[in-house]
Amino acid sequence: MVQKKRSYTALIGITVLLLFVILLENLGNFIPGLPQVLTPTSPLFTVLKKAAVYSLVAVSMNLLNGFTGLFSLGQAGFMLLGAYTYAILTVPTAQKEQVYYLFEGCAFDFSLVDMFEGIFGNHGAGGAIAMILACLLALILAGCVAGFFAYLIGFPVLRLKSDYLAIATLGFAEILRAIFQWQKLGKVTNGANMIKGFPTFTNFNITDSSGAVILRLSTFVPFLISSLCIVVIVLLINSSYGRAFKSIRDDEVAAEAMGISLFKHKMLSFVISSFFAGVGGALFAMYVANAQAKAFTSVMTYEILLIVVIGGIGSVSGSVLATFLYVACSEWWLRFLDSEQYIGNIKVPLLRNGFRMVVFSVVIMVIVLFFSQGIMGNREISLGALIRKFSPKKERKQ
Amino acid sequence: MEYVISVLLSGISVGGQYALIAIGYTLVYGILRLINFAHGDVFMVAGLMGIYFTATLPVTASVPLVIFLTVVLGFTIERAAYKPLRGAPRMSVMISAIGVSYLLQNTATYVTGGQPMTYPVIPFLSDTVNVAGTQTKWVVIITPFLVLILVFALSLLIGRTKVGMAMRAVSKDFETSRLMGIKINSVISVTFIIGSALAAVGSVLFFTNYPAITPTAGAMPGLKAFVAAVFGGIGSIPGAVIGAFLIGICETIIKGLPSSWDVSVFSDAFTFALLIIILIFKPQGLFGEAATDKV
Amino acid sequence: MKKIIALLMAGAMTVLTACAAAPAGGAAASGSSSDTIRIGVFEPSTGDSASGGKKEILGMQYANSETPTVEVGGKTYNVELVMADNGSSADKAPSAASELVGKDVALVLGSYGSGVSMAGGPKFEEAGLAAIGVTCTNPNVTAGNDYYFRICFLDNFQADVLANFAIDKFSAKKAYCLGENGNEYDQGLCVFFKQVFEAAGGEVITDSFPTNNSDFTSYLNKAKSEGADVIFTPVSIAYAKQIMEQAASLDIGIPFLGSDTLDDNMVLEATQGTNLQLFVSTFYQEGGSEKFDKGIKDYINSNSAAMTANGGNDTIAAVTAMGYDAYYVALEAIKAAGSPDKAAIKAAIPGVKWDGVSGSIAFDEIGDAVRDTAYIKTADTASGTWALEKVQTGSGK
Amino acid sequence: MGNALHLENVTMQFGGVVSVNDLSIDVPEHKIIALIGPNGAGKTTAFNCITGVYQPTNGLIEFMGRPMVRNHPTGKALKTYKGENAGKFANDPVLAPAPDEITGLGIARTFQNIRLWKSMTVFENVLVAKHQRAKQNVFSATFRGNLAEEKRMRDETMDLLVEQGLDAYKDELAVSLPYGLQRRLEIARALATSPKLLLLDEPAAGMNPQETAELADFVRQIREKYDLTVFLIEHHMDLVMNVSDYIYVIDFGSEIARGIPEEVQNNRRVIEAYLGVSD
Repeated sequence: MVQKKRSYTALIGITVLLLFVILLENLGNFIPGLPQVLTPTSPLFTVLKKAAVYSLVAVSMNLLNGFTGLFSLGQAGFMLLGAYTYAILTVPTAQKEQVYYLFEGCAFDFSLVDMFEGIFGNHGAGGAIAMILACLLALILAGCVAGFFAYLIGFPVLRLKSDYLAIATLGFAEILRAIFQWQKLGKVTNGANMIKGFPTFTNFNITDSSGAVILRLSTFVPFLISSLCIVVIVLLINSSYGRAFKSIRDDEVAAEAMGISLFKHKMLSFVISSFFAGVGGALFAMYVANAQAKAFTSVMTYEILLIVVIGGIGSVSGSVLATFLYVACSEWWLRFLDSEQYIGNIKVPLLRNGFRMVVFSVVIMVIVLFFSQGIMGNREISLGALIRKFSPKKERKQ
Repeated sequence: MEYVISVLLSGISVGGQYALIAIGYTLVYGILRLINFAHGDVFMVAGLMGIYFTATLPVTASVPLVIFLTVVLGFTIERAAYKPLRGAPRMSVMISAIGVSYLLQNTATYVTGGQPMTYPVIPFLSDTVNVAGTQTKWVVIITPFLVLILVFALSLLIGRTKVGMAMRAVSKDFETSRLMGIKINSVISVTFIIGSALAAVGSVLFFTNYPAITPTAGAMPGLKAFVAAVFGGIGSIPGAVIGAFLIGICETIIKGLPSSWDVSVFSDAFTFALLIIILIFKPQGLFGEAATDKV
Repeated sequence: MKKIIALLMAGAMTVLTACAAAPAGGAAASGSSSDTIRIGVFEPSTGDSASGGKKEILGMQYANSETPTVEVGGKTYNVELVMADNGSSADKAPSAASELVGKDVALVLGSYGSGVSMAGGPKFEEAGLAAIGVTCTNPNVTAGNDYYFRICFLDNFQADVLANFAIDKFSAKKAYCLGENGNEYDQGLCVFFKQVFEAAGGEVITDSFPTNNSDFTSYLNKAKSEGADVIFTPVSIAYAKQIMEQAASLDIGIPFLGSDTLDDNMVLEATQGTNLQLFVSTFYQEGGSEKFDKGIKDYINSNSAAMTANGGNDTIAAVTAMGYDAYYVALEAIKAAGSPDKAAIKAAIPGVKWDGVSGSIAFDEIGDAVRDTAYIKTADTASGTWALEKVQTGSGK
Repeated sequence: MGNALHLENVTMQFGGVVSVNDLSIDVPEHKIIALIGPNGAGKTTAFNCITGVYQPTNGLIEFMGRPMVRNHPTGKALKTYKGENAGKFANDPVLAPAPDEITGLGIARTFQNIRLWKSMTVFENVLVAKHQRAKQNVFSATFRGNLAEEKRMRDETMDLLVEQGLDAYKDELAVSLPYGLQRRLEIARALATSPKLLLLDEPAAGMNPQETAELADFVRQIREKYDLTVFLIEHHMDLVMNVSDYIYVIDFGSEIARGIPEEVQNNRRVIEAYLGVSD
């Protein structure tokens, strides 16, 4: 009963959040003379988009590292698979020649966008439906490709223990990157060049016939997809399978003795986590408007791992919260540390290029060393609890 | 023929440099069961210190100073970032190591301003020499011998001294050693000191040969050295050295394969593939001991 | 105890942040005053391309110090450069771009490196903000983006120039191309070079090395054993430096051809005192404009930060000259627009013509610069300076 | 009635060390059988062979009359093998099911050093043990297509907790329970897997005489209630003598005696083995 009530509040919370995002994005349409931060071109929205994308990847990593106790560092590799799958499938055929200009076109002379436009037309509502369906299908396929590769790799590497697993998955991601950058596969992967020209978040803005934006949805879309995926992950974690994952994390030997197949469940967790990492990778490609293997380095994996640690290993809401803080700090709030600043006439010492990242890594070390539980430990934010906290009267009644 | 010799020469020298880093990994892993991700970056910092010191000091003074300060750095990292997490799960310590690596790289970017730095010319080591028709630097010739001497000294230290005995004991059984009155913390410190000193020596050799240092210069050699350590059987010093030479040579051979095959880009990927294969088929490495978990 | 220390540290950090944030806020407030025009500088100051990015910024800063105001519609505006570090990486570029958009700049200059330009481009397009690429040479930067322009030549032109040079100067029959795996700049140039060189009847061997590679001796030996007449290495500065050093110790004896990235004093330093032959194609050669040469040298020598950014000496990099020219093109565009409004400026750019220190600049319909000359210079290994080899025009396009 | 469990010439060797040597044991259905021996005699190793944690070097284990585990030394092990009957199973196929498969057949166990899932509540600890036999797949579970099944699992878990007197603690973390209750919870968890054979690894360790006496009754009760066969390792002579139908005694991996409690109690070798330990 309590369970049900909680899921309802959570559902309402997410809906409210999504509506709020739409409202925030479109404030400029209603209120002129808005403060700079709230105008559609503000860094706020870039940060929100990136954080929405990263939070999905962080939660998917947490499913594996935090809930199943598998220390995998292959996240960037699976994101790469997702990003390329999405990109290759959705670049319109008309653009392929230009995008693959070094390789005289792409081996896949096919595009989901074109396919759906063939069915629904490419104007007005039909075009919109075609694009939405194409993107959705491509996102799901991106996840599937990542999941499928995870399944293949899982056979050998999931037998390895903690840090060996970490280094093997890290190595796997590096191998993947080298393969995708290989010029010989240029007809498919565009070699070193980036794939671009596919639908991005901006394509979801609703425009009138003259091209002026009526309703902005470019921040809403990543929020929607990420929250849907995260809800699915949460449902999984709270299901019988999620409990089995946790039992493996807590004690493998006991889990096995209680009839939980280690290999099957580790594989499940690995494949599902990779599926969502793949979807996250596709979203990332939409965010940066290109897909290039160069971006998916082990540094990216470390970044996501640090987000998970900051949020608290074993807490979904912690991961989400930490992602927003992390992205906002590193890409927005702390940027001033990179340029010279003056207090009155005195130059603040130390501030110059690169200082932001130094401060940032010190903060991370402080968190890792002194607040090893992260922001949330393994607890979750519950909306109900928050409401109760802020309405003391109700609490007394209870 | 000349070509084959030149490929082998660079393979051996690369392998030797990996070996010096790999020993640090294998010692630390043997005792703490920790992949010290920051080790490669300590190596990079040693290189940077080399640049900054030789700018003002003669080489004879700056090299010992670099070794000393690298040791201090290694020691400090252990005390500040790993010791507080001694009882914590292995994953936390590893994350801390990744954090330290991140910090060192970012600090290096800040200090150098992101510019690639040039390693100074070390007399003699940087001079060129002709071997069987191939011209190369002295450092290439010297590296393998120096590695062998250092490994020999190290095995004496571990095999014959009290500290060495303590190290062996701790790597066999952490808890029991503690109960037997071995000062765990000082043994671990000694391990880090040895590892860092070797990394410093390695940095002199490596950067004399490849003189451009960027903040990420330590990452790849670090990872490869770790693979070498796993390959040889983690915890085993001769294993790490042999693994390092094998990986170094294989890597240069792959790079040296005919361009028409276009496989030289996979020289790094090969190292990782090798790692995965060895982990699956012989997880204890070439010379490591198999461990069984107690239930 | 530990927690207390941690809290103290965190506290100190907050105070520092607050202190620094206060004037930042102040600056933003003063920036919105009506007599300032802000020009965004979208360049890498960290990451792989930091070295080049900083030199490019240097040119802009010098130009800004030389001409700090612009007169538009009878009113004099101060010009302020607003920096955003794109970190040389495509995943940091969008937020750096929107940082600039958010600071209300009139137009954007940059970046060094095509990948970041392509990643940041959509943000500028979305915001209706024009960007002038300075040395991003990849064809895809401007193609498909109406808001991106550039004042440099393209990779295919550059490769064309170098391939022809190799044939003319060395009668080369076989060329060895070496680039970084996964770097679109390197690989693009190698492919273009191959096309031209093979069309002229030559043979090309292409090879790639993995990222963060430091041992190049195997590659160099391979080039030698396969009998290459020239080695073409369009790689980024750190690798170029590494390659030069190792080639010198191998006594390789094959001439090197490099692209514009190799026109850097770090690379030059590596060749000093060796018997290497290095030829690079570039945008500018010292001596092209005496006034500019003298001015920028004084600027570098009088400013320690500029000196550090330039790599510790006062050799002028071509990208610095390009940054300098880009600034003036921006001013011209603002003047032509007749207002500091970004839409007007965007509309005005295609019509801008400017005789810069690196040559005359005009734009074609895609937004690329109309340029048909490149400078080829060679490293004078005895004195450690660049010497002009020739001014070459492309064969076809 | 037949044998629930049958061990035939089971040998477990680690390198050159023989932990279990040529052990043959019969555990008849519905009986309580004990395996005793001094510390380090190889009792837990024998359990680990039965539950699939270790693959025995040689020997056959049958469960409910069907071969479950079978192995014979090969390769390097053949040279170092020190047990007898090396060739006995050489012609039969090797059987090596994973521990969870063995649990699926109907064998559940407890651990000598309690192994509860420490981040989970008492309720969840038991609930997880129901996972294996639930009719669901990952999709139906995630998207809540298994509500009836989930409810059944929860209800059964609750019944089990009430029965074990643990219902008051159901929402507490398992590790926060007192020691005796943790032992009980481990048994409850094992029962939740619906076993036919229950293996108890030193269930009375750390208990006082009163608790031990209660435990003996408890073991009998659950045998009746769940129609179980019980095979237990014990140190505590009181419990063993009180509860067992038949006893096997091993020392240094080999059997030294077997019989009903009275016989074993008076066996000279058993007394020697135990006295040998105490000095």
